[in-house]
Amino acid sequence: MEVFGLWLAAFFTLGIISFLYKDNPWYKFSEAVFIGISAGYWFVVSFWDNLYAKFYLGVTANDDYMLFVGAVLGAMMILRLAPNIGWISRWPLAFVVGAISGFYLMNYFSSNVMKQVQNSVIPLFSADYGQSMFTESFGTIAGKIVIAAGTFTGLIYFFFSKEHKGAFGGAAKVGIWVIMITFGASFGYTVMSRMSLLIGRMDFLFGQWLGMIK
Amino acid sequence: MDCTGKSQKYTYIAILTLFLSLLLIISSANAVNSEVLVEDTTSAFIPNAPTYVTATDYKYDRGESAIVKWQLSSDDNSTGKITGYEIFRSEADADNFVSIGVVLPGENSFRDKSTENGVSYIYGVVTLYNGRTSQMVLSEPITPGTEIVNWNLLNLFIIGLLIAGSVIFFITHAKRGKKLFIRKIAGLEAIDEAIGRATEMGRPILFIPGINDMDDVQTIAGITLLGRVAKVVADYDIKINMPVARSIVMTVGRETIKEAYVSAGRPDAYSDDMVHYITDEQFGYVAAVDGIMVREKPATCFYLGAFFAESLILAETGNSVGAIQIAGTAMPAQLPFFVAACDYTLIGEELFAASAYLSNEPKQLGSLKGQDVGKFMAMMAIALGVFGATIAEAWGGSFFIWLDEFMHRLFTITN
Amino acid sequence: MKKQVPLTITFIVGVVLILSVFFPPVETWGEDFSLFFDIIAVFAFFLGGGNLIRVHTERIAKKKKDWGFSIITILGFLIMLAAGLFKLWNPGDISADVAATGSLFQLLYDWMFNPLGATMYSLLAFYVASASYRAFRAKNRDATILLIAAFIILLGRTPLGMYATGWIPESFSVLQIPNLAIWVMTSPNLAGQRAIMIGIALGVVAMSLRLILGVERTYLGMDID
Amino acid sequence: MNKKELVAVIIIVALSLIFYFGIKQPIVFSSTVSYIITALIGLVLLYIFIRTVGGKIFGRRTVFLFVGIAVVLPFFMTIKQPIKSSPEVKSLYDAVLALKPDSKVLVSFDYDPPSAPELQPMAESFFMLCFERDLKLIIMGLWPQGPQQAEMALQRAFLEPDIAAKNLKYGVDYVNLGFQTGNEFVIQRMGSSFKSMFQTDYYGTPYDDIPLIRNVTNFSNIDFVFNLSAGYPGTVEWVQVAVDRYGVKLGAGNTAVQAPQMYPYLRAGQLVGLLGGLNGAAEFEKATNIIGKGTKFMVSQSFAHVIVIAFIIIGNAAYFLGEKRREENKPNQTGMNNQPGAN
Repeated sequence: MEVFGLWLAAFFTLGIISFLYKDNPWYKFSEAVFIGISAGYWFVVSFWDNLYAKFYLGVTANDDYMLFVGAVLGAMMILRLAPNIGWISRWPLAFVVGAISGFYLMNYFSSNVMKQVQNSVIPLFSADYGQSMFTESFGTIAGKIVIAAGTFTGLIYFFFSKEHKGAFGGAAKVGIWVIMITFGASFGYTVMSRMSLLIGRMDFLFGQWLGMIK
Repeated sequence: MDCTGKSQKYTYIAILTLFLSLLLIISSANAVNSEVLVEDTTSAFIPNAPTYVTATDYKYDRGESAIVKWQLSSDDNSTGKITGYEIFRSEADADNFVSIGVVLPGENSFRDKSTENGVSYIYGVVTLYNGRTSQMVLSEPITPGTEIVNWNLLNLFIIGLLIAGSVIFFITHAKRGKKLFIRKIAGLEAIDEAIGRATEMGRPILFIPGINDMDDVQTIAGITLLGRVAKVVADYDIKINMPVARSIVMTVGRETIKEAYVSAGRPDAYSDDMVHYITDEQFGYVAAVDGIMVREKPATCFYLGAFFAESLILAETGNSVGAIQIAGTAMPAQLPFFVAACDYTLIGEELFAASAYLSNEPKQLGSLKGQDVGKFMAMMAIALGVFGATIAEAWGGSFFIWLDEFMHRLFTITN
Repeated sequence: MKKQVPLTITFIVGVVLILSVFFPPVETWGEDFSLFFDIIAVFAFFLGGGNLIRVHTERIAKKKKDWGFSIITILGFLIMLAAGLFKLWNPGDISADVAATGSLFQLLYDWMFNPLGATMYSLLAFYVASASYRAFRAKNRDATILLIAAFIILLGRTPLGMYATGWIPESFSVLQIPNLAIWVMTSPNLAGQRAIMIGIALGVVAMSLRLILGVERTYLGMDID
Repeated sequence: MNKKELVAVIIIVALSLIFYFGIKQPIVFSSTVSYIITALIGLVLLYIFIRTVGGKIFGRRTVFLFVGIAVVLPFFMTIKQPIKSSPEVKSLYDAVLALKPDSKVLVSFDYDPPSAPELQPMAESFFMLCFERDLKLIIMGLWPQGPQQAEMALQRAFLEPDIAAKNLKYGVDYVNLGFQTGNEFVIQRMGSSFKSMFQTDYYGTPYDDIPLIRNVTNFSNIDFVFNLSAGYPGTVEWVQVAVDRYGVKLGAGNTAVQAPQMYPYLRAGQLVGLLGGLNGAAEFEKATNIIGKGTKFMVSQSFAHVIVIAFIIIGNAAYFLGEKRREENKPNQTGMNNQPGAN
């Protein structure tokens, strides 16, 4: 049985890779199977984990009747199909958007603004508060200056209320340069991870399936 | 759309003074209640056990944590005779002491985060030296209670209030007809040009709202921009194709486009098939969208929302079919690919500003100004903080030390 | 009724969640509200799944191009549902773990879902290489900076970088490519990430406020009436 | 299916059968053969460079084929690779070493098979290190397939002779709590009680029947948390909730694409260590002197990097020498140069 599974997996792997050559029936078959199976997979995972585990067990096991609010809102979402009272589906949607806005607002603000600003407040020329000056290597001190100046000018680039002209425009230009270095760095890292994925698949084809690799 | 320079300057000066005065109030409040534990360090009767074990309810929580403090044992000195302290806990009436944590020598407090609200506990602390423990010193029984307001987050509340307040201020300010100036965003100016291209070439527009559900603010921003694009699509009757990866996004997308066709006075031209669900699976979705691009060859592609690894496949395939591509996302890892392969890219915050910018309604632009106030405060905090810290390091002026210390505390969240 | 109720729901729920952070007794409401979202999402799945079947059955009925593959998509969807929801061909009975080893659901996952997803993901390596060759041009100063930074990181993370710049003396060791790559990661990259993070967070704050205050209501499908 | 496609499929099926049955033991090139092949790949790159600058832009398929070959051939080569260990990898290794025997380590698997090539080697070498240091492992996952990946990593760790000799018992030395949905809210609720989130473990045994975690109520009984993350939910959520709210000590292994975003957290002390991509896995294997898949894949990884760098150089060289002159007036300017225009 295991061998059959290996060949099936290899069949689909080669089917998807064939898209690189051209859109062909082998690829279309693999694509069709993938769309059907993946839609089914997420439906099942969501059914067992959310509907069964969270809702059904939530109500029966620890009598959390508040969960019915979720079920009612969910049922309203389905009512969109009903011709005349389709507009009722806006209520659960309003609930979702309200909850997400409220939660995200505080979460993003405390972790991304408060924490990051707190960590930007660092002495430039010494390791940390209370240590002597110029003890660190040239690279670290230059790094700290770049961090403080880069964050500052990066924020200037995102400023909406002032035209990027004159000194302000200059600072914004430095800001976009720093942001471009950040994009370059994550581009480099992304290339690395994509290549590892390909290596993983090739290891499957030539290693597990054909057994040609030590 | 130019706001008179003078009133804009006043608003910033007003906000700055408001910002500084409020900060002074907070700092004075914090300085008062930072308890300075003044203890007379009499020698401990029991030579190596810790002394004065006190347990207090941790302020501002749901009664689920308590603070245990003790005076270091006399043997806890550089000779390193002891290896740490162990903390025990038992319910007030029962006598079953359970160990809840061990701390290194030199530490004199421990926060127990697993208490139950309303149950009274007794804590005991012993010193450890290589396996053997000293005699346990007990604390008075305490019952952790719930506090209504979490005063630790006062600074978060004040700063949040300031930013939210400035957003609301600018929205109401705009409602009274004040003109608000917003700088040009290249990516957004290009949207009309990109749609125009689709009308000329008579080829469809492909709109991709990202692959996250409506529980992601980026998807909501994408759908809001769909509202603007759909308006133009409805007016010029351009074919729009919107494959989606989430069911709720499908219903919202249909609602948005139908509304655009209704307000353009052509409800019959709208059909539900413009927005169709593919699959929730990230790469099943990308495979299908790639197929659509290769087969239908859209003139313009919009990628506005949350994207993950598939951003490059979409942008590269769009490139190969020769479409104008406008992308916008707040996912830092994907921005490099959109920036490198698409014609215009809305970077992070610009995606959220886009809907307000395009609407040109004063109310919406007001919220952008509020965002700028937040950035202005962050920039001031970084500049003042770094300046204070560096000078404090160099010459140690007490004002600068206070400034550095203050900036740190202002943006620290204790929980 | 149609317009006011949704907006008031959004406003109340939004404000309650914002304030709940500051009052310990209601601190956990954020968690409970997220439970409701998960349940709503499951119901919405019925809409999505239903639409998938409708679109593909229509394609089969009208014999549109590639209708044969629509049959396969529907079959795949239904088989996966049968294996998952009713746990057919599952060694255990209905109460067994849905992905128990040996169950059809697990086999479909290991033999089809996993290789298809992983291979689709690995196509990116080919696309990145072809995009580097055809699309990523240093057309302007910003693009040049982006590509130079990418260069430094890519070289810094391979032994080639060490060979090429091993000769730089120790005192300027930061200029050796691997150290330079680490410096780029820990300084300019950090500054850029921080600026973007702060920007995005404030964008989210403003967007959330616009939604809660009802200034932004396109998601409800109604324009400013 | 026209004739040409049929022929292609037949060839592929024939080749796979030949390779599958024909070749019994793995192929290994001697080091001389390896260097010859490397030189050959270099020559092909040079050829592409000359032709592209000459004006002939190669099609996408040639690039795809070349990348495929250049990634597969190194599997068979024997080339020694000096791997440099960066500070963030060392700090993770030191953090694990600082843990006393029998300390409890929570490992969260937040990734799925597509990200396995980068994160699975990290999981395997982390497990081996923990078992060698007699640490107790509590495994969980915020992605549905996470716990399955953990099981595979456990089996791989038990193949090591000195770990097998310890005959570690499930439920006493390590436990797998399985997957729980709810993303960052799972972490939030684990802050008050693990049991509320994991009534049973991956095999269905109730929480209280497992000796290892019977008196583990929440994060305050956990000495170290290690999170393997490929996206959302992942390390960002573990930092925002577990570290910022409950003050746990957190180390992380991330796919290379995510690593740059984690440096602000590393610098702020919210992360005590970070493994970035396959390179991070190889460096960690070097630190724990285990030769795993990380090190083996590094040869192909280096070849792949060189190819991407070469293609960027070739593409831009052709652009500056050839295309730029021809398409001086092309209107399509990228969004990056947002020249400040008059309003």
